[in-house]
Amino acid sequence: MIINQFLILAALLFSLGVYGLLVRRNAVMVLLAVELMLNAVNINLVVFEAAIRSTLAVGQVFAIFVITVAAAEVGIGLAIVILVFRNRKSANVDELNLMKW
Amino acid sequence: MEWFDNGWGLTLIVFLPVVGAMVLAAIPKAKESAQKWWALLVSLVVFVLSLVAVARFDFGSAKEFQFEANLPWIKAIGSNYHIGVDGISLPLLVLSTFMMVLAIIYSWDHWEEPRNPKAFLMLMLVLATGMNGTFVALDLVLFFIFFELVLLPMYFMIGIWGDKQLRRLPGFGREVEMRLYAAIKFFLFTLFGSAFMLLGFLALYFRSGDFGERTFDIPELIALGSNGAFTGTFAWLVFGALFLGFAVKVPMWPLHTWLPDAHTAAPTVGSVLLAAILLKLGSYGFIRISIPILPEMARQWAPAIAILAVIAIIYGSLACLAQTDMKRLIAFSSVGHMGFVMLGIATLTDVGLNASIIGMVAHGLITGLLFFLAGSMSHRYHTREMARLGGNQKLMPILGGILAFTVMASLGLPGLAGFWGEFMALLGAYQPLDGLNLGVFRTAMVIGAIGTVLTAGYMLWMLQKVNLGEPGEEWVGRSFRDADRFELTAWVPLVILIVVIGVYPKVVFGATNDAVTALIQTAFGG
Amino acid sequence: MNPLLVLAAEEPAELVTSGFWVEWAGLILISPFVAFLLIVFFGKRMRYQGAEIAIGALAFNTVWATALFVLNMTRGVLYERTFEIARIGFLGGTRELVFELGWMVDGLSTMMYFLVSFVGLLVFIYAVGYMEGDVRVTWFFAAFSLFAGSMLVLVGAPNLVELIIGWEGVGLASYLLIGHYWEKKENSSAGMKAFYTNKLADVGLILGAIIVGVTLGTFSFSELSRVAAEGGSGLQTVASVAAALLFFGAMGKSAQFPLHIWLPDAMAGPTPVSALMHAATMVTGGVYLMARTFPLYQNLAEGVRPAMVVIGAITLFAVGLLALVQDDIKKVLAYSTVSQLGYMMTAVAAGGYTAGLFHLFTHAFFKALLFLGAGAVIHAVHSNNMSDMGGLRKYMPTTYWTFVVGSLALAGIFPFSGFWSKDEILATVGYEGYTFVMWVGIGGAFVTALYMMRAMALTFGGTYKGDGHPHEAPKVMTWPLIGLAVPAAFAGFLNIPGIEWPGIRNFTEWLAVRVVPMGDYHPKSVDVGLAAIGLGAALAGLAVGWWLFGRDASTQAERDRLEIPLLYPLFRKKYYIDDLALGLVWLIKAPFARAVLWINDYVIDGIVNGAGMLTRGLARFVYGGLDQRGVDLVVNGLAAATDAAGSGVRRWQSGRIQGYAASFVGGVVVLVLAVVIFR
Amino acid sequence: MTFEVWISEPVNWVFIVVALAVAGTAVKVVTSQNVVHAVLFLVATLAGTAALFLLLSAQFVAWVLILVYIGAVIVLFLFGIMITRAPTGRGVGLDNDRKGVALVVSSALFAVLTWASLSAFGTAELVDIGEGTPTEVLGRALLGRFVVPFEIVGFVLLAALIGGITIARRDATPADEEGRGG
Repeated sequence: MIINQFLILAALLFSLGVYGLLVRRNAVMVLLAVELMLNAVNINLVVFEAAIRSTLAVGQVFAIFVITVAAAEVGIGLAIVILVFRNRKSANVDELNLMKW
Repeated sequence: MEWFDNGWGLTLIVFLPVVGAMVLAAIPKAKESAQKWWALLVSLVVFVLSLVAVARFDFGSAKEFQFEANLPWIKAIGSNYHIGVDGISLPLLVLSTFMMVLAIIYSWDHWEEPRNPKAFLMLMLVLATGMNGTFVALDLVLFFIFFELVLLPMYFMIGIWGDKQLRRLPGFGREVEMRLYAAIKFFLFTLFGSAFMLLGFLALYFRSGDFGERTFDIPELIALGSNGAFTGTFAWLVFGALFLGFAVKVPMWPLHTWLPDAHTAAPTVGSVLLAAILLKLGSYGFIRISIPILPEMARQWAPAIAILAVIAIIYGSLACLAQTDMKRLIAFSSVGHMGFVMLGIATLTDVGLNASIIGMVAHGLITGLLFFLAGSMSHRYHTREMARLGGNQKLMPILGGILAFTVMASLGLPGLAGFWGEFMALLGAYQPLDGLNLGVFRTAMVIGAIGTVLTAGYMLWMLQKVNLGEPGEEWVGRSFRDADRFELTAWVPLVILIVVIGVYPKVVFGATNDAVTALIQTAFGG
Repeated sequence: MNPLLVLAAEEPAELVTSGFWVEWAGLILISPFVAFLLIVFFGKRMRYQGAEIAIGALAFNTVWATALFVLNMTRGVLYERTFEIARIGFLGGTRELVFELGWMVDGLSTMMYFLVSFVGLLVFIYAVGYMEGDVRVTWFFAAFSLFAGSMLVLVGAPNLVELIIGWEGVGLASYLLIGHYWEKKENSSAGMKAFYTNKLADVGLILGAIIVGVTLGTFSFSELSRVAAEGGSGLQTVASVAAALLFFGAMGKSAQFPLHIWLPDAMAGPTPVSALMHAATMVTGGVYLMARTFPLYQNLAEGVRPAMVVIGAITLFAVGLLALVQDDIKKVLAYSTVSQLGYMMTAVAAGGYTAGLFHLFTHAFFKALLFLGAGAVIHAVHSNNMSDMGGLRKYMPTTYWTFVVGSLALAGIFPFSGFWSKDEILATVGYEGYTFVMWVGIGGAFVTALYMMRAMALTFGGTYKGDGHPHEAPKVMTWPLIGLAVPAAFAGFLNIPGIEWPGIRNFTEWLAVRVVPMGDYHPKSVDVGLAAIGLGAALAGLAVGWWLFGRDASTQAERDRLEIPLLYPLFRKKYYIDDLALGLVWLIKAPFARAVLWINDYVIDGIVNGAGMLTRGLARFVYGGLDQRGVDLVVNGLAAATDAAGSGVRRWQSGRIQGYAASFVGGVVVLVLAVVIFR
Repeated sequence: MTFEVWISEPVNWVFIVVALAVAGTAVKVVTSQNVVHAVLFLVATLAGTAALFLLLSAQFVAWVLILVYIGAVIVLFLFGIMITRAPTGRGVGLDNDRKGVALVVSSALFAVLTWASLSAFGTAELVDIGEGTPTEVLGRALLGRFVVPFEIVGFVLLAALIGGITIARRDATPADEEGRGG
């Protein structure tokens, strides 16, 4: 196995995540795409750990951290989506243009 | 008092207000009087500290920086936390702390809509930190930060509590709310200038590396500058950049157009502080930074500055004569008065610089008071149109009397504070620094002197329109509250100070003269 | 003690240079200001609404000034005391410019102290009666005290800067008091006109002071006099410029042609104000300044003196003529004041230091007297117009007799005070070689007598033409009239050439007490021939006046309206000389005087007003055209350009997060590529 | 290492199969027009990723991934979809009309990332993967060297929990009271 086979797969996943992030209208779907990107990152972390074999397994530890934080992010993100949906009767991000002056 | 002398005193003067603002943030919104008392207490403590500074100031060596602190701050770029005062900055520092106390007293029950004392007081305290900091900063980075810090609170003051009137402006398709227009104009203008100023600072910093360690330290740069370190096109451009930064703030013609809008739109206290302190930051920058660091360039630029200054004097006066809005007239008068300050600076003599400092102090007191009065009047009449006002002296004798007094002070009546700045600026222009073009400066002197006539012209005209005559139809039968105790508490000290400085200008010159003379000697070799 | 005083040690042992009276003389400069503050804060609660404080202060001053005056009469006083108020570096710190406040006591200022205090006291007392029931008596006395203080500062100033403080202080008081009835716009406008005209002239004063200060390094009069007396080698040019500028300043305050226009309008103020400020003291400030800086003109700036003489001569004659066609009694007196100031200025400019000041001294008494008399009349008939008066002699005897004394003194009739002072002016001007101007002065005497006769005749002669029953003024007003009539009649004896009064010397010597000798001319004896001519001119004026206006009460009104075509044939039938005289009078009065009045009102005033309008128009243009459209257009144009650019960029700023995210990711890619490519 | 050598290793056959599955399902995650399907495809992607982790001998992480993601997070997503009534059918415009831009940007990103990986690592091999990291090592690392971040992450989770509740909670409004009353 070479390192790059994993890395390129991760790059593919990340790019697909970006694509989803950009095209999806529904906020839940956007979060889904973000999960995809986080997953790509996790793959990288694990591969690098496998490559350098640190004594403390740093790569894997951080993968776990990423998973945990991702879980928290999903929780908060969905809560926000629900709140917005309740107020605007829609969860479509392109209808949320409050940032526009 | 050891602690006071080794930098803690000035540090407290500078940072106590902002700490006070943080504490103020913690006071619940409902407890309004607690907020006011706290703000007043903080400003009073700061003022007392500045008086302590005066008391402990060694006037015998006013040309040296005192109460200094010089600690490493941003080591990567060699910027230090270097503060101190000398005879030039001391009067301005005291003026700043003093006006802040009065502004807080005045605003005690004069709140503009949307009423929010807490936010307003917090902004004022932050503003105090910026102003005091600018006057004590002896490091270009520090100076720049304080100089810019002043912008934010003032921007919000104008933008939130400013004039909500709609106005059609040339170049705009739709009617604009004045406060927004003015706030943005103020911010953009100043930012435009300070961008150049920062460039100038950086250029000085990098060039100073040619003569040793790169430095932002003002005294060190002055030492370099007076030894002829900065010359040629480089220095010319640097002076130009600094000039832009400071000239906008002063403001000098033709960079002044933000001023009438900002002053007119700002809430009363905002106008007062804007006129009394903020304008001085620019002229102070000329004296503290531009001239001593780049003396040769100051010499080259001086005639241009003098010409712009007299244009401002005449132009400001003429513009005043065409006003219909009282507050706007007062605002425009600042253009003319600051013209005298700049004329004094342009002469590059000790007389001229002394004139400009006392001119700044006097303008701060007088125009500050005028804005207080204009604010109180528009508070009561709900209009600032001079055509509708009239007979104010009859409706409010005390307020009218103080207005008449202030108008007299503003037109430079001898024996009141405004006289010295004008008289000595003209005196300096008669005999400018050796090598400057006598023709330019003497013409400037004559035109400036004629400007004093015009000043009297519009000031008395305004007084006649507003104060004299019979009250207009719409005010007949209405009773107006004359100056209340908060207003009087804020105004009477100003009146007294205007008289004291007018009769005994040594209270200012005593501090400034040695410092100014030393500055001129270092810069131009005596 | 001032080392300069050694120079004046021509009169050893006698001179008073120390002692209580001179060392504390500064109190008389301060006391009116104290009174001002006391009146402002406590006046309203007092029995006479603060008048007692003002009078108290002036009484105190009068006592003190009289003491100084007597000291000066007998021995001469010379003292100067200053306090430093500012010391600033100059010429890079190589020199220092010292600003000082203080007071000086010498012959000139002693005379002025006395004049201001004494006349002021009487006018203040008079004002208690005159101003009774006025809308703001308290403020009136406060402002009047402010004036008295400023005037004393003006005349007591040991240097130019303090003089400027007093100078503009009296200007301020003048503004306040002319506009005392500020409810009416024309009154406050008159105040403004006075202030503006004076402020314009002050440009000259301030610039002159600056030149003196910079050249000498001090503003001190003593130093200026000393340098001038030594001949100040190489300073002639700069001294001439400074002298011309100072004179320009004096022209404003002393209402010299063509800057006299403010003074007649200043009559809008209450009559006591006109009496004290616009006749006796304030307007003499310019003459005082010329006298104070006399050595400068005498020794250094001879070049500007002819121009000054000419201006003085025009003022004394041309402006005096205008008094002939006035109906308002106060305006008659106002034009007369201008004319008399012209005499003083001519004299001082020609080199007659003593002559000019002597006229200033006597004029203060009789002109104040005339104004107060006019005030009493106005008080009685409630009108300023002489067409509403007439025949008041029998209703108001005291006023009438004192007015006559004043008029005769003003007209220069022997032996009243005006005769002596005017004669000395004519003699001096003649001696200095300005023969033509001397004749102008004689002509002026004629005119003076003429219009005073007219005023007397229209006011007191004939029959009463107004409403109601006029009555004599109260005692509080008549006593000051008598108090002024005495010196108006006899003050002239103080300076009869060739006569030395035992023990007190004479006026010439009092005034000569200065740090340097003035070196002016004073006649050693009365030139009887010239005196006769002057007196003759004055008597002729009186006679013509009487003949024109006083002779026949019934036709007086018509004749004053100058129905010349009706009178003219009648005269030609009687005397050809009369015809000639009448033609002359007609010439003087109808086309000439009215032309001068027209020039005054339309050309000079027109220029002032036009300049004002032009300035307004220019201001409108500058503001509306340049500022609001021009400069702002650039600014707003920039803003608009930014706005347009913003609108372009704005499509990117969709507010959609995904758009931003796309830009962000794209930006990252571009940045990475950039790093790679340019690495 | 040549392609022949690489392909001769059996483990890489496994990789190819898993990678294709992961990539294919990931594509479906971002393109599927059915919301529920998209979520289920994500499950598949994650499962594939877990398999990759096993290939790399990171058993613990793999199981964590399965437990946390597939067990918990995905359920959360499904709840979210149901609550927000996201369109669950086909062809209702789940995507916006800027696919072109998105495609360009993401392709460019992919190209850059790939190029970066290739130029950085070339054909560097993963050698001696062995038995993988024992769970003990991970446990010691987490509760030893990384105990502070670990606690912080725990705190973050707690904060997220509370925050989620606070944000999503429906405050009783007057209208609600009314509705309840009526």
